[in-house]
Amino acid sequence: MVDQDATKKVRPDKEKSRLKAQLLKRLREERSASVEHAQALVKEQNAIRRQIRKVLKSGPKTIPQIAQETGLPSAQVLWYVAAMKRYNIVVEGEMEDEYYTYQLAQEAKK
Amino acid sequence: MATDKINVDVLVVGGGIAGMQSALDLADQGYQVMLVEKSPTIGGTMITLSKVFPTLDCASCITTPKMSAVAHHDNIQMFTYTEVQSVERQGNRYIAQVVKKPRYVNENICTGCRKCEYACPVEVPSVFDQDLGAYRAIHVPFSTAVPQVAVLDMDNCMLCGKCEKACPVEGCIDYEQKPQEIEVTAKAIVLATGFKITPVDAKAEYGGGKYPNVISALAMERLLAPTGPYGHVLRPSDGKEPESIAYVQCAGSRDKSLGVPYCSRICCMYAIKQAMLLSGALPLADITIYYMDIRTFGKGYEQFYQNAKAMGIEFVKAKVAKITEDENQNLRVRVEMMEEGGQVEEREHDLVVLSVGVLPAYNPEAVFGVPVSSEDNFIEIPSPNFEPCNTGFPGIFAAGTATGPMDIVDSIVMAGAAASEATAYLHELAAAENGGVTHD
Amino acid sequence: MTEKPENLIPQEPESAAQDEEEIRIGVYTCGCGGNISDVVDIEKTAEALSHMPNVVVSRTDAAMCSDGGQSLIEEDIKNLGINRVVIGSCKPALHRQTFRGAISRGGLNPYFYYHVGIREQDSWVHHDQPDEATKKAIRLMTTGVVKARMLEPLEPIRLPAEKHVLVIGGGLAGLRSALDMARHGLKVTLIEKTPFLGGRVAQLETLFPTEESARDLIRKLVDKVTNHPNVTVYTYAELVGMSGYVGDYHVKVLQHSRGVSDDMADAAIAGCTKEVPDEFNYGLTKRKVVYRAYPGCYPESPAVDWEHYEDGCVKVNGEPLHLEDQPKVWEFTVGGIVMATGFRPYEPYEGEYGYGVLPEVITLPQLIRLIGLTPEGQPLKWQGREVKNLAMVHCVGSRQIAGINKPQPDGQVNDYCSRVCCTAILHTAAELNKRFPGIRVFDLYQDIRTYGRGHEDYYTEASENNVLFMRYHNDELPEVEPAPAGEKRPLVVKVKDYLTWGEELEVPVDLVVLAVGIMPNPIEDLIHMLKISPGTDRFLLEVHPKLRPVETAVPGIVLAGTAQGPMNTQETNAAAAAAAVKMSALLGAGSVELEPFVAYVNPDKCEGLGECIKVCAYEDALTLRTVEVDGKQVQRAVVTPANCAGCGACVSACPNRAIDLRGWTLAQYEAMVDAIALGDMPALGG
Amino acid sequence: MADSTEKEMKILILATLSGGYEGANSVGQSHFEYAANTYVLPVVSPAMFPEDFYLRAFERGIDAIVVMYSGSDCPYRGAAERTAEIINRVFPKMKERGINPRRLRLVAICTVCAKPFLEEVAHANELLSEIGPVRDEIAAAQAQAA
Repeated sequence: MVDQDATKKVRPDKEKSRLKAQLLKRLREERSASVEHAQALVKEQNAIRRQIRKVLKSGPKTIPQIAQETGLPSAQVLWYVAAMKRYNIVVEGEMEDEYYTYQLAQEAKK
Repeated sequence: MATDKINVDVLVVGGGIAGMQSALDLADQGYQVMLVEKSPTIGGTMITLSKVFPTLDCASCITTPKMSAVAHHDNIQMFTYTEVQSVERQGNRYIAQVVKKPRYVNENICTGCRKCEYACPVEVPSVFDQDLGAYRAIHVPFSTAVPQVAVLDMDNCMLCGKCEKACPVEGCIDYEQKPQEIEVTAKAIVLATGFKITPVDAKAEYGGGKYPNVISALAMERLLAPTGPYGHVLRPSDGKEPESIAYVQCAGSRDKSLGVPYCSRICCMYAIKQAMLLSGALPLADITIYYMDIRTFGKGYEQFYQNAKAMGIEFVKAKVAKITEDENQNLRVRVEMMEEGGQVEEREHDLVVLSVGVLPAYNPEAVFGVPVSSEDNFIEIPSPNFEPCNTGFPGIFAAGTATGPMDIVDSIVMAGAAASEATAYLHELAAAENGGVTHD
Repeated sequence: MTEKPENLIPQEPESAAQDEEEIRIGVYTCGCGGNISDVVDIEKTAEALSHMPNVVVSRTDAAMCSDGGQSLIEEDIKNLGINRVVIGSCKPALHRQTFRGAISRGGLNPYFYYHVGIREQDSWVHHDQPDEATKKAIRLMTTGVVKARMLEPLEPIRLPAEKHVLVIGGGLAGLRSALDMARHGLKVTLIEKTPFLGGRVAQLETLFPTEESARDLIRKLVDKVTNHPNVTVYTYAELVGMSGYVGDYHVKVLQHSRGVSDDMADAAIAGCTKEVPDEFNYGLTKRKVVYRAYPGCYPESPAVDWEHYEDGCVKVNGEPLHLEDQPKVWEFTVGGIVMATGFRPYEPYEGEYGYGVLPEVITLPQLIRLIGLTPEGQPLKWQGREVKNLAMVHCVGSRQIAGINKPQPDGQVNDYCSRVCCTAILHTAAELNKRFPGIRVFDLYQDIRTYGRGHEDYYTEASENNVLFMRYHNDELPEVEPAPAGEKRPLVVKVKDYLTWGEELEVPVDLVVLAVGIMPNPIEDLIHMLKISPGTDRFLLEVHPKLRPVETAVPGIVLAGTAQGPMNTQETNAAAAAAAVKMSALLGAGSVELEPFVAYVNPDKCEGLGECIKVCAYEDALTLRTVEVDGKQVQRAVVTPANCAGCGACVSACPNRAIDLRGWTLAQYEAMVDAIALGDMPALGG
Repeated sequence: MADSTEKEMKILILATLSGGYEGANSVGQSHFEYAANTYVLPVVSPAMFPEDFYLRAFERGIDAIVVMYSGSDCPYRGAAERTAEIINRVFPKMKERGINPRRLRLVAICTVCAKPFLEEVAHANELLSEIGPVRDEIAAAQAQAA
């Protein structure tokens, strides 16, 4: 899809990113239902991840400890922490009784 | 968009272990094969397993080389994320309309670097990890996926554009990608459409899917796999390393109330295998298997069972009547002890694994015209003792769990048999068409 | 005899060019999804190896054999100029082809690759000593690196292959694989040791789960096989000699004569006076020494049972016929061999549940014959008495436990499950219920294993119909005793039944039927001749149950059916067809590739002493030829690769070390021994 | 590292691909545990090794060698007999050099001979704990000669 009216002299990469932004905007309109669903999902997920990060700032914690401090169900905490581990945001630490502890990767590096 | 046309000898439907083996056995003889798989990667259920009985080889040690061989074979065209829409017979040929679903990623130039995945802000349950773990809306399905290419889950995409910005390959992410239609002309078809497990929530008395610590055996496979969601065997409710694990056999099989009156054939062996792997991973854990009959009938399987008993795994002949959850999400299991006067005991376990049964993954009747049995819904084989893979439709053969529950060894052997029957068919077809000049 | 193409590979190693090239080794240590990495510290191993001279890169991967792992190797060859590859993973035989493929795709000769087994021979056997296992992995892999430095590029030997297969065994598996291969366009010769085709399936009546006639099925298959233009069948024939290798096996088949001509056949049968137990009916009846196995058998011509024939036992018109076995010998060449040698039922020892002592104790195969011999509408009788109830005992000769079950004469017990007996018993119980209403069956079992499609129905129906189940434990076996005098039924079965919570029950019965297990046919002579291996369960052993489930370790020899393990009819068909397709893939192109690991001579060192020729056991593999060196006519040893078996006997014989084995040179071994012997790594340098 | 490895006595196992090597693999498949001072090298047939190969290995510090061939099941004509002949000629040469001939053993190990394999490993280690490292024998012999 080429914009026929693009008469202004612009840098080609700038032009390209303008076109891309335009395309995304159009597609977002076309697929508004799934986009809105995903936006709501991300909002919720970000909020939960923020809470977990906040708790972990103070040091390594087990899943029940995180659940208690955040008030989130422990099964949900585990799901998020597993994902954060997968993407190297948290790392696993020592075991405390029958539970592994987790800490933020950046804290662990210190 | 113009429809692509492909002409092959055999169309293999399904890229699990049976489909791959049939495709390889045909391609090794020089036949041109098109293999279609509905998922974004080949490998089927087998690639999701941890280790496999009775040799305890890691599943990927057996599967990934076959996946690689399929991907690299000169005589195989592999189409993932592709489904067959319709099939029509014209003379001695089948004309199939297949659709390659949009991945929103250009498969030819994606390097599988996963930069897009790291950039994506949306997390979705990982189908590969039985929903126990998460991956991002754009992801490479798993580390040994073939092809090693990302796929974008458009249903969970907010079109933020971050993946495209992160992608190092110009033009690789394609938000506008459309389904691609392909017309395939084939002389023969092998149906290897595989199985799915009976639902974990089928039985209300086992919690009806409400208890996080009552999981399916396939979920346990992921927990046991080194690439699994937690990296350890932990119970899903709170990440505790379980000290007591129970298996409930026939939880979905040999049960008329669930519409599964048949034996699912693999559950005894996978439960024993998992129990052995668990006792390796968690040496202090108690592992109990509640069963009615132990069916370890394959080559080396009985010896495997005896080894498990010797390792201290507890086998209890019992009916599991009910599972309930306490406030700590520990499970109370009510069992009728069959060898002790049918007395009822209540036992507590941290984690309960349901040895779920096997259901057909696909009904080929609408598209291929091949009927399924009214008894068990698997593909009907008119003469199993004579031609175990022949559907009765000229040139259409079936292999693996599409024809009933079976383990990997039997699936692989049967896939070879399907290839053999297809080869004989192709040879005789060529002779009929060319007046005796056969395929070379 | 096929013409042997000579000098298929160069006689001298192409080492000159290689000397110029810098040796750049890539070392790859596999974690094997935890199988290795749970015990061996693979990162430490890789790190240690990375310091060896010539090692350019040393990597690990969770699964080296995966596409991703293979790509690592391919990319390293392309990007880092890796020209030798060392892999430490599972046993080499499993993934040799996988890695050779990856190396070839990277553009390197696939023989620039050495594979060290650190799973079966390290992590799996040293799980309690992880530090030692890691040290051993490092040491084993250094042997790979030192060998890799000395590798040469090789090309496989391509030889023409006969598109002709020998099938040993004329039962279901042999017939099915023969038919499939014939339909694939291969020529097939099928040999059957007994005078008639059909095997064990012909001795059955109906087949589960379809209830079709077993002999109709066999007849249909026999008709298709014997009418196929690609198939030759020799009955009463056995393999007596074999030499050669894949693609070119020379076989010698001995065929007994049938003894009587067709026109004399009926008169000879009528005039035969000697009878022996009929093996078709498992000894329930007798047959003559001139006989047909069963009505409708193939071939129709009767045969003389030479083992039991005595001169004078056949009279025609009052005159004795003098019959003589004049065996024929057939010699021909085949590309491959299918082992379809089948099974035999376990023979209980005398006194096992009363077998051989109490006349009312028989085996399940015998019961099936008894049913077959009973005319429609008549009651089931044993020794003149009507059978009203009977006990069936599962797992006789199966699932045996050393220390509880009496070992067989060879000292072994059958610790495996025979797979088919449970369904066979319940299928037979259903047949009894149908044909002899009112008959009761007491079923003594450990676990009911009706696993197959449609099998569970027999179990469900049995308990609804005529079968009462009793469950025994394998350390408390049931006992069979004669009933006290005056009892109505001749036998009493005593069983501690765990379905009634361990109650000791005594069941009076008319007949006890032992569901005997499946054992491979005794084929020690073939095993020895063909150099194939049985497993610990005595069945023939496949290379790997999932990777190469129908192949033996001997190239070109594949397994079909119950020679490999217990299987039912459907499974036997599938296994035989899978064997057929393997053979067609192997021979269909008319040529096979052999490993290039044969002897070669270094002409600079060879003095033409001929010591190597003295020890070589292979015809035309090594010869002395006159060649011109520096204007002089001298003798030099020359290898014909196609005839060389690659055993290396010549290597140790040469005082000048002028002859060696490609891919397995003496110098490589010496370097590997040094790598093991020397403690510290730096000493291993170039 | 050098110290710890020098103390460890090493057993070299030359195992035929058609016999002992697969036997060792079958031990692995059964997950039986055995001593880790064992190094199995796959060989087509030990008939390829001349006498001096063994002597050289002992001199380099290999404390025991177990040759696991296929015996009467050897797939190569005459190779089993030839192997036995060579090994028989090695024994007196070991003695000449002061090396205990019990350090070299020729045994038939089949592809499923898991137990015999384990017995051989155990046997070799018992022997080594009895007679000690080969170095000491060679040093003693050299000292005597000097």
